[in-house]
Amino acid sequence: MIDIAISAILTVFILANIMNLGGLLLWVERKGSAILQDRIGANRAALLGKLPINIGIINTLVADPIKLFTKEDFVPPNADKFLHWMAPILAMVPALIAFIAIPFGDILVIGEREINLQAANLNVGILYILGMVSLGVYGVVLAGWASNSRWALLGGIRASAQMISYEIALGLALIGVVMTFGTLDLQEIARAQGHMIGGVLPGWGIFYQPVAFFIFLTAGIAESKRIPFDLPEAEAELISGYFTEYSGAKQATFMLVDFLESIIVAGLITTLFFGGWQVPFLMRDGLHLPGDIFYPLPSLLVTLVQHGAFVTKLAFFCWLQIMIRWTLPRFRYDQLINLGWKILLPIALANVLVTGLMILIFQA
Amino acid sequence: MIKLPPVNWLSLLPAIIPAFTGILVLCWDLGMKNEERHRLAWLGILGLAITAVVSFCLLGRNEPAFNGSYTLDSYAMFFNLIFCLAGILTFLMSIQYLHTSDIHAGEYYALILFAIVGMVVMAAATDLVNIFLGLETMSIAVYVLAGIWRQRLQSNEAALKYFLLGAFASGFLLYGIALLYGATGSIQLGKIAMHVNEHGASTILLIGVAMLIVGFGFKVAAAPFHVWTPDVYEGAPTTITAFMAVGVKAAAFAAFARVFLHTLGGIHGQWEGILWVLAVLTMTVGNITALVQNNVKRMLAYSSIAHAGYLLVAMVAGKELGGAALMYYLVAYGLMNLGAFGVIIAVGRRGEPNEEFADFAGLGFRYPLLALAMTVFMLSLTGIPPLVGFVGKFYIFSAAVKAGYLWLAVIGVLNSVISAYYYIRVIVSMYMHEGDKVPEKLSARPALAVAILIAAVGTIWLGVFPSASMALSRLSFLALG
Amino acid sequence: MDLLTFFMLAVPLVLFAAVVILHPSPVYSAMSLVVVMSFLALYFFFLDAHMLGWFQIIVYAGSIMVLFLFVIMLLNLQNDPQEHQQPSLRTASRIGGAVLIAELVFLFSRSSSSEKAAAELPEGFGTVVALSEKLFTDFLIPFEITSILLLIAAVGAVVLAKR
Amino acid sequence: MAPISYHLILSGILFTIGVMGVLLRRNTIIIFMAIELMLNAVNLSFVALARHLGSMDGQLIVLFVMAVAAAEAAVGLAIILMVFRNKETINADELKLMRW
Repeated sequence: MIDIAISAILTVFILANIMNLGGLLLWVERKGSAILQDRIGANRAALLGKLPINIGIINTLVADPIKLFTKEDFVPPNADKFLHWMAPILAMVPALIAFIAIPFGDILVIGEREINLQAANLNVGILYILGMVSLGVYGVVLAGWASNSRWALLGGIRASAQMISYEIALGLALIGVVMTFGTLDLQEIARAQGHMIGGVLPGWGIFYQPVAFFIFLTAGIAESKRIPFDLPEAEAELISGYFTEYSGAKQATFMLVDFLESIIVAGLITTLFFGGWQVPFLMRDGLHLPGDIFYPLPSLLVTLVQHGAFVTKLAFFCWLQIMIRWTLPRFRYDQLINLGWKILLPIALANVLVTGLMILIFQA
Repeated sequence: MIKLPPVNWLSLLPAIIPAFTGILVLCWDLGMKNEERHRLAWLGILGLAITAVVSFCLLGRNEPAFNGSYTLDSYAMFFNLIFCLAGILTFLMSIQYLHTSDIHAGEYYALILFAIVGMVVMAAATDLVNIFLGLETMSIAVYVLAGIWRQRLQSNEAALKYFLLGAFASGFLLYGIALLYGATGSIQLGKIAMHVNEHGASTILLIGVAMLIVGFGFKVAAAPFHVWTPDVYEGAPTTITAFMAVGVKAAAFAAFARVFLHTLGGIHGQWEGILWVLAVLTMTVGNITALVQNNVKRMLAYSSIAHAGYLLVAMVAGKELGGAALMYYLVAYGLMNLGAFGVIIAVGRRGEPNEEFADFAGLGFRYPLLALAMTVFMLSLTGIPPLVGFVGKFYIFSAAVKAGYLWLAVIGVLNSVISAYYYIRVIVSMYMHEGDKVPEKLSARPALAVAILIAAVGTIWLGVFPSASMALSRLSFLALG
Repeated sequence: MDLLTFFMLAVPLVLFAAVVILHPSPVYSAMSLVVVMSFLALYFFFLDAHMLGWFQIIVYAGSIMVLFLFVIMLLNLQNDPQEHQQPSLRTASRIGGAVLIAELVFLFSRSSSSEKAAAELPEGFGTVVALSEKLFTDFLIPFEITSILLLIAAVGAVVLAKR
Repeated sequence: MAPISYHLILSGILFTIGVMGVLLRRNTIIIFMAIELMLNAVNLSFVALARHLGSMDGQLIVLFVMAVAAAEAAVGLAIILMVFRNKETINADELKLMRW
């Protein structure tokens, strides 16, 4: 009973934080892109109309959702009403619940009880997340089909082709990681990255699987349909692709899903390639510096620091994706498909092969 | 770390060689010009020849491999020889056919080789999973091959029909496998046989057996599961039709006979009735419908249905004689049928398939050798001594009589008499009718001539001296043990 | 799996399967099939086939059905027109279906009277480790054949669909 | 505990629905989906039987069936696309260039 309660609390904690982070990213995207492009950015919404200090963060965080949620919800004539209504939900749910498999800390000790800081302790976490990612396609594709608009339909077709193509590279990159760590459990993978290579280099996944990292990053961005892979919504060609005919809260949902997907990608990259919640030299009982120097630390502090490390890494990779978005131009559609099938897929396959060879060599 | 089991490479060799050749073909095909593609065929022939030699050398061995899920035995090796024969003749004919049609894909040759891998696996599988996967490997390759002439609408349609009905049939086959697994608790043929011999047949097992019959019946084109056959055979490229009629049918019968005659032999009485009816239906439907065809290719499609019926007679007869007759007849059928399709290819020209009966009018005067070959094949298909078709039918019907199925044999003989009408009709139109449809100059390449020659010589040789090959097929069947 | 769970999964399975073959719109058919496959994944979880459940979601629901949906949208298939088919065939196949179901129910229920209890499950039944151990030992041959099969599928699909 | 016959009956019903779909519908994509439904029904029996017999073989077969289904889907949909390009229809009734 208590276990279930703890899981529920953790789930709510994660979902709340993720939603917040999604909103925050919206602000980072608007204001950050402005900084990147040497302009001022969102500055119209001011608190109470005319406050002298423009607290941009609060304004955007509050004003944007209010604006979106109070708009008229328009369903085009001859659209398939049921699927038009279902599509945002189908897009949202897999993206949201994918998070519960990502560990955001080691074990939290409260009194006698040890709490695993992971909402659902799935021993096949990677498969779970792959499954959710693959289910996420339906929302987008159905949105495109149900709108009864050719722009939306084109966006939906593009989205399905793109997501299927890149899922293969994504899965193959993950196979390299799984081969290295020998488990599908994300918490176990995070734990396995706690050691030091040669006493100085943290044993993070990126040092074992650098190629997989780049494939995963590329395929991940493509899966979340963000620039430079935002062909399904390419506004210059398709107005806004599969959600052209959406407005109000439903459109807000689609925008949120975009951000949620990039947070999943960031969370997975952190967990698989950057040690998850691991901090170099920090073990569960304290700090182990090279040269046998040891500072014991209280367990609660360690857990908090580790959680902080996870959030920092997560935030960094979210920011990186936004940077990429505002730096690179969009691909052409044939370039996108060629990249997926002719470059990423062979490299990912070769990576699996090389990983297997390395494992054989090092075990012999 | 999982420790890999010992791998019996020898037993895998007949499957590995064509697979490897297929991959080589795919690689070599990259950046090859259209007119150079015939070299791929020679590579494929080389690979298949090596496979045939290896299989021949392995005849007489009998060793289970991989925990009894795959077996290297003479039965499998004998069938390998049939597959290699079908493959080599198909390749020889393809050089000509791809030239006159608009198929420019090196994958064509690779897919044939991969289909042969599937067939080899089917023949050697002693495990229901391997049978299923071999069947699918073969079928999926052949679905693609049936539609590989993309510009031709009939080819498109043939691929679609074949694919849908084939997938439908594999659903039934798979359900049969599931029920067999449920009834006996194993998927290995040896264990299933032991269970069946000890406990007899339960209801679930019988439903499973019925489903298996439906699934295999589709693949061997037995009536009433034959409706796809004429359309697919007519629409597919002629070389692929020949390959399907011989290779696919032989592979399906290889698995069919192994499962039914060997594994389920203990409950022979439970399924022989169904197969009896199927055999009669198949022979009759095939022969009667073939009578009214005007297209020779389509006529041969119905004739292949009829021959599936004769082969089913051999299945019903069962035992040593029936099994050996089945294997012998598959060789005979392969030779004469491939030869007949070879002649059809020779008569066709670019843009003019020339497949109607009328197109054969006057062939006997312009091209006596070609017409002679066609006459040999047609007479052999009818079952006229001393050709191989006669010997094959003789063995089948005498096996049926000896096993106590007199009526089945009588119906079979009657059907053979009916079939004489439409086979002889081809000969009649070649020699008795004047026609101008036969082109002045046929552009037959030597490879095609070689293929027809091999088939014709085989048809005559095995008919005149049947004892050696009959003994071989009998020994191979006994190896099922 | 207890009876309650069984019926909670079986009823929607049958209903959505019926929608697959009866709905005039191909998109709705495809989506119902996705639902069927997801319920089957749940069903697999309850039958101690955890890995297969996830594979069911990833392979069937997540990849194969997306491919179907992609083709349906690419061809822009609208609702099927009123099926102008011989009514005799429709009736015949309906009756045939009903008979087949009744027959199956009868046969299976009859053979279940002497049913043995389910076997004791060995340690680690249906887990990744158990599944992969079997896959790379007893099922090595099928595993290798599958690689050829997938190669054929890739080559074949490209040959047929390229312009 | 639901006895094994319940699972097998459910699987049989789903299989029959799939067969009826193949026989009733004329849209080839829907026919193909009905075939997928049949394969799924069989998978259900395999998994239930594996649980019942306590042997993993049934689960492994399902794994291979999934691979086969994926391969079939790729080839089948390619065939359907090819037919649609050439004939502008995928209705089984309109595919009658050849008749017996």
